[in-house]
Amino acid sequence: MDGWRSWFCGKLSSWGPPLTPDQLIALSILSPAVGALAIALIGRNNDAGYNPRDIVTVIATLITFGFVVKLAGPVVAGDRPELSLFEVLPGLAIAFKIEPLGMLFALVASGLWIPTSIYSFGYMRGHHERHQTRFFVCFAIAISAALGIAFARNLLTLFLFYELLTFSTYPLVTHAGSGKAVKAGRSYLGILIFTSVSFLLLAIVWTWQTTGTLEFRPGGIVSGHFESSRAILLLALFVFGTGKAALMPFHRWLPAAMVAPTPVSALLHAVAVVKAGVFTVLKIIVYVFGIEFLTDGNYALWLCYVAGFTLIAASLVALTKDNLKARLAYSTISQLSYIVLGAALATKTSIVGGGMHIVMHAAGKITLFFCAGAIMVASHKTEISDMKGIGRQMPFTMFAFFIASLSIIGLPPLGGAWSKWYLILGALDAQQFLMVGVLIVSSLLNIAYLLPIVVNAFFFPTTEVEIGGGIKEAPIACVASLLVTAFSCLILFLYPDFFLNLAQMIGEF
Amino acid sequence: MMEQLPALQVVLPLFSALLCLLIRNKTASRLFSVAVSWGCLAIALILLRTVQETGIISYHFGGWFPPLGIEYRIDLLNAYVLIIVAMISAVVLPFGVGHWGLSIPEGREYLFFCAFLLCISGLLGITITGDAFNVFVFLEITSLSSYALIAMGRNRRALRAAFTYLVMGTVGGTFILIGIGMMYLETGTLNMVDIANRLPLAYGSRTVLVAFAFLTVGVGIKLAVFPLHHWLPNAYSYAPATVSAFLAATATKVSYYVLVRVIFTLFGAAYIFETLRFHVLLIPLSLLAMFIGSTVAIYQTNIKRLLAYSSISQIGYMTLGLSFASINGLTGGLVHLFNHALMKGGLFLVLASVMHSIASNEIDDMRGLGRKMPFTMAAFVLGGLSLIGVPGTVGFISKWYLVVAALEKGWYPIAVLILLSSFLAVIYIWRVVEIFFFREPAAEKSIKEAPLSMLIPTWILIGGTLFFGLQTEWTAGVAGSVANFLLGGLP
Amino acid sequence: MQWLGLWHYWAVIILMMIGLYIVIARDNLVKKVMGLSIFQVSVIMFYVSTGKVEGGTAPIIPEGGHDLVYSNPLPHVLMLTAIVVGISTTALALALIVRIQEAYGTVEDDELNAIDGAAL
Amino acid sequence: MREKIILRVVSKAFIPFIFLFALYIQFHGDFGPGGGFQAGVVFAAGIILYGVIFGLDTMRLAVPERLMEYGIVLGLILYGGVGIVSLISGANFLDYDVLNAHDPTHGQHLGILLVELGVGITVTCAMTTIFYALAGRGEK
Repeated sequence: MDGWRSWFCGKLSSWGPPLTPDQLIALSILSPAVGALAIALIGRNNDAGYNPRDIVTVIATLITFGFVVKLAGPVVAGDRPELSLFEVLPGLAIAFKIEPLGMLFALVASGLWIPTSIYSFGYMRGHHERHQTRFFVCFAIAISAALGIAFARNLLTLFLFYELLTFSTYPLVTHAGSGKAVKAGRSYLGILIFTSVSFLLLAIVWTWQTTGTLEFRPGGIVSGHFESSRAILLLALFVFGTGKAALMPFHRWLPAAMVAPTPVSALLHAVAVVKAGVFTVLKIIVYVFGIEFLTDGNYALWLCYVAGFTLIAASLVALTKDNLKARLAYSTISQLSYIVLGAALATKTSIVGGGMHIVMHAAGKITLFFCAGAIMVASHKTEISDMKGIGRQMPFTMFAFFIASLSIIGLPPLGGAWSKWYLILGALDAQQFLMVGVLIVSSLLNIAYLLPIVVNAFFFPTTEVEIGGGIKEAPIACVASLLVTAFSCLILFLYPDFFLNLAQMIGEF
Repeated sequence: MMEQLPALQVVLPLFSALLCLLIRNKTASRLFSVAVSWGCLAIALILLRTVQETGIISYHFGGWFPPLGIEYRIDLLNAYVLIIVAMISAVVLPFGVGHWGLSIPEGREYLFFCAFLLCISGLLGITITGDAFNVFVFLEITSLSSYALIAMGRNRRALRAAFTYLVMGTVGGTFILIGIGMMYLETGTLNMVDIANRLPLAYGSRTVLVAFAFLTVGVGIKLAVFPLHHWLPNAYSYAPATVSAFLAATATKVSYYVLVRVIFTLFGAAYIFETLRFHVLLIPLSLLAMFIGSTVAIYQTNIKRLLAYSSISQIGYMTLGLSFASINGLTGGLVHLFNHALMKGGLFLVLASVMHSIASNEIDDMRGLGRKMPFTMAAFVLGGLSLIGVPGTVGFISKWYLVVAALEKGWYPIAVLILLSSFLAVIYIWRVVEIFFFREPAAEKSIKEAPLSMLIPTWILIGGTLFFGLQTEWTAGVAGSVANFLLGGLP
Repeated sequence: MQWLGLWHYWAVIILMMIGLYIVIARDNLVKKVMGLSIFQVSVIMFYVSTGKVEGGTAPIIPEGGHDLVYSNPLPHVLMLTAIVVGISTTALALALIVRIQEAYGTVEDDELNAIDGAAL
Repeated sequence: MREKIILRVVSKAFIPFIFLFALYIQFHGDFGPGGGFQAGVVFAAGIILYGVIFGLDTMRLAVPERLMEYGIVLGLILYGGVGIVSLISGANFLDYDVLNAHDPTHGQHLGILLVELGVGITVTCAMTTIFYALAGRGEK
């Protein structure tokens, strides 16, 4: 370990109050939950002006992120802190153990919670949303669930928090309470519960029944117990059971969930929820199946094709969408398949690529959604064709949009470049040249569906009659947060080491 | 006094019921019955501990030693069921202390509590006794008092529901009586242990077969096994709210206990499942119950009926667990006994609070109620999640065992069906949750949150569904050792 | 002709079927209760007949008589309880019928169904 | 039926004997067929006959409804009380042997006598109450 890194890790773990790692695990999962409780108790029915719950929210985000960061130190240094709670079934406990992949996800989820909360204040006020207390409470619970997923030591714990995440985000999706929102909420809940209960749970029980354990282990637990078609079936149950990964044909919930307020789309449906899905897929492939097991039997080849198909198909659908959030949603589906593809290729490098893409896509996509929300608040526009020339009224927002688009496309000097780089390397490693092609084609498609928006915004005159009329930049809280996240895309390109380190340690339990 | 506890377990509520008639004052009889139910719970807890520490307790009445006299025989299985009954009654009886409202008929409060205590003592009696005929007697005590309780509902349909239940219940009870008679003919004894010892000698006989048929159908009616469930939806829908909670959480559970006793103790699992291949009948019926019950529940407009149909489907889970005849399956069935008692009890108590506030059970009248009564409705959501079987709730634990049992036998389609049926539960629960939380209230009426005396019992049960969803040593642990014990292994 | 030898079973079964038939087929609630009673009585007969021992007398030991054959008293004793249960059930059923009559003005099942609506 | 003079006279003559017979069944139950159940029903039959002939109001004067309700409880309490006494004396529930300190057989006698008495009272009162409950409905 080189000098600065050990210094950095030391710094990470030594700041703040002295706490043991297992306390930290508990605290980092509990603090959003406690925050939710505090918000519920303190929140007033005042949705327009100052509300003490906002301060509580910010404090909760900061504290949570603090705990997670403090945990990051030992993890990077090679420790694997763990915490065991109840034994739910004989030999099966609610237990946490932090490994690099989980750390990566936890850092992303808790870190991006901070700008999202601040953004939410601006957005929710600007958009005159009601029931804001419920909104912030559910948001905090969702983060708690995401951290639980990140830190889970076994499939049971993971499943528990996975379902908690589904149910806690449901009120956020149906937040508007309109008929449309309720209907969208139905398909959201319907697809996620259907897949998780019918497939994922079945796969989990099957694994338990056959192998007698559900612990994540380096090298996996199923090798020796499953082979040939049964292994493929199990993998299919797991992958399709993880509906949050939005693999086609179980992707419909994601566009449906776009009726939610934009911060929800931003953090949950670009970062926490969907990333929980692909994180689960990655984790299952690495720690339940084991890379060697999959490559030896070539069990994951079909998954490459499914992911590749989803990748291209979702991009094509995105091209046809005029609604900005819908386009971003399909873009998300496509980007998630990068990560699934990384997992399915099952090489060391592709897994690194998948892990990196969790981070890079999160930073990029959250910015894009923030921008979409900002446009909605400032101009009440949702359709891309109406946004011509909007770059002149909202220069900061559209500039951030541009940066983030480039990152999603994967152009240097932005973070997205790294993950694409590793994914393509991984595909080459696995000698899946078709997949290399798919990755390249999809990058082109990314350009095709993202850049026209920017071009429209900056280079076309507006079609509206009242030129320069009502439209101004969004509230300062929104603009500030989206600039921060856009800037982070740049930072991630320049200093990817920390996350790269974590990603390269995936598999070391 | 400790060795007299088995007798007191039944005698205490039985005589307290009579004292209620003497007390007559409504508040006094209520407080008295609450105290009695707590006493029963304490006794049940002590009995469970004693059984766990020292093994089977045998208590005989009136100086006649078994097998001649009536024996109360407590092993792990009945101790476990005793706890369920005593616990639910101890939570339901104090529900709404200080409020008289709609759930208890005015002017006849003391009769209500008398019938309630009688029902409790009947249920405890069925569970505790080791004498086959005694089961019948207590069964009828339970049934008679529950007919009376159901008839106390405010809607006049309650009368018809009670009458239907009475006819079905009497037929069921009489079938059980015939079955017991047949067994007596074949073995010459009424003591269950004795019967169990002697029945194997008569396995070839047709009398045994007929006895088993009568017993199963009789118990099946009481248990509301699909297609014998006709009486249940109306009985639960129109009974006074707390009575629904109590009956839903205990009556069918005790019937399930009787079924388990009949199959595993009296006849022996080997005979029933290997010679008679009973599961060939029971598994399809259970699956049908699960699917039809849930599907019908989706279309209900009255929320109590919705839960009643959901009960039918949940009973399907229990009988399914039993028909696997394996340790995991039986554990699943038995743990679901406890779990379902918790969640259904809790859910019906929620409805009792709602009834108290808006005087209606129609789902349409509950629009937007989630905002007026957040704590009550939150309890409903949690109970609903438990019905669905979301991890972290008790429903998940039961489902887990059932699926493991199905996979263990290699019956993959059944495992898939179990999971699919929980998806149906999502639909019927979420349909009403949407209405509670995402619809605007019909009119701006002044609806207040339920009083604490209602919230606390509700949340005890709902909290239990969460607590026992994570801490399963006392539920699945005990159920597991019961299953072991019943299937002939070491406890 | 062995099956005729168990003639008391035949009696029991015929009674039982009559009772069940009435319960199922009659619309009048009072008649249903009557059927139920017949049904219960058949079972009581069944028990009592099983207790009969050829040439047995009432199981009361007279002074000096030890060699007598007695009928089995246990089924009789059990039926004492069953009779009480039957009476209670009938009484409760009748009470319910009285109240149904008060509430609906009829005790015919089909009319009751019509009043309650087909939604039942 | 106030006008039916024959019924009135005959039943007046019969009722005391019905009661007497009931008492006989009750207390001879120890030694021969009979006991509380049968005695109670016969006794109640006498009371109900009185009610049928002379009308509910007269019957209520003779045997008040409230008294009958209490009677049900008292009978059962007598029954249970025997059990409780045996519990307190250190034996199992309803173990009559301990009721008489000197001779278990006497204890048995006493026990069964009291228990049957309790049953008799309860059955009488229960039957009468059922009669009241059903017959009295129409008046309200």
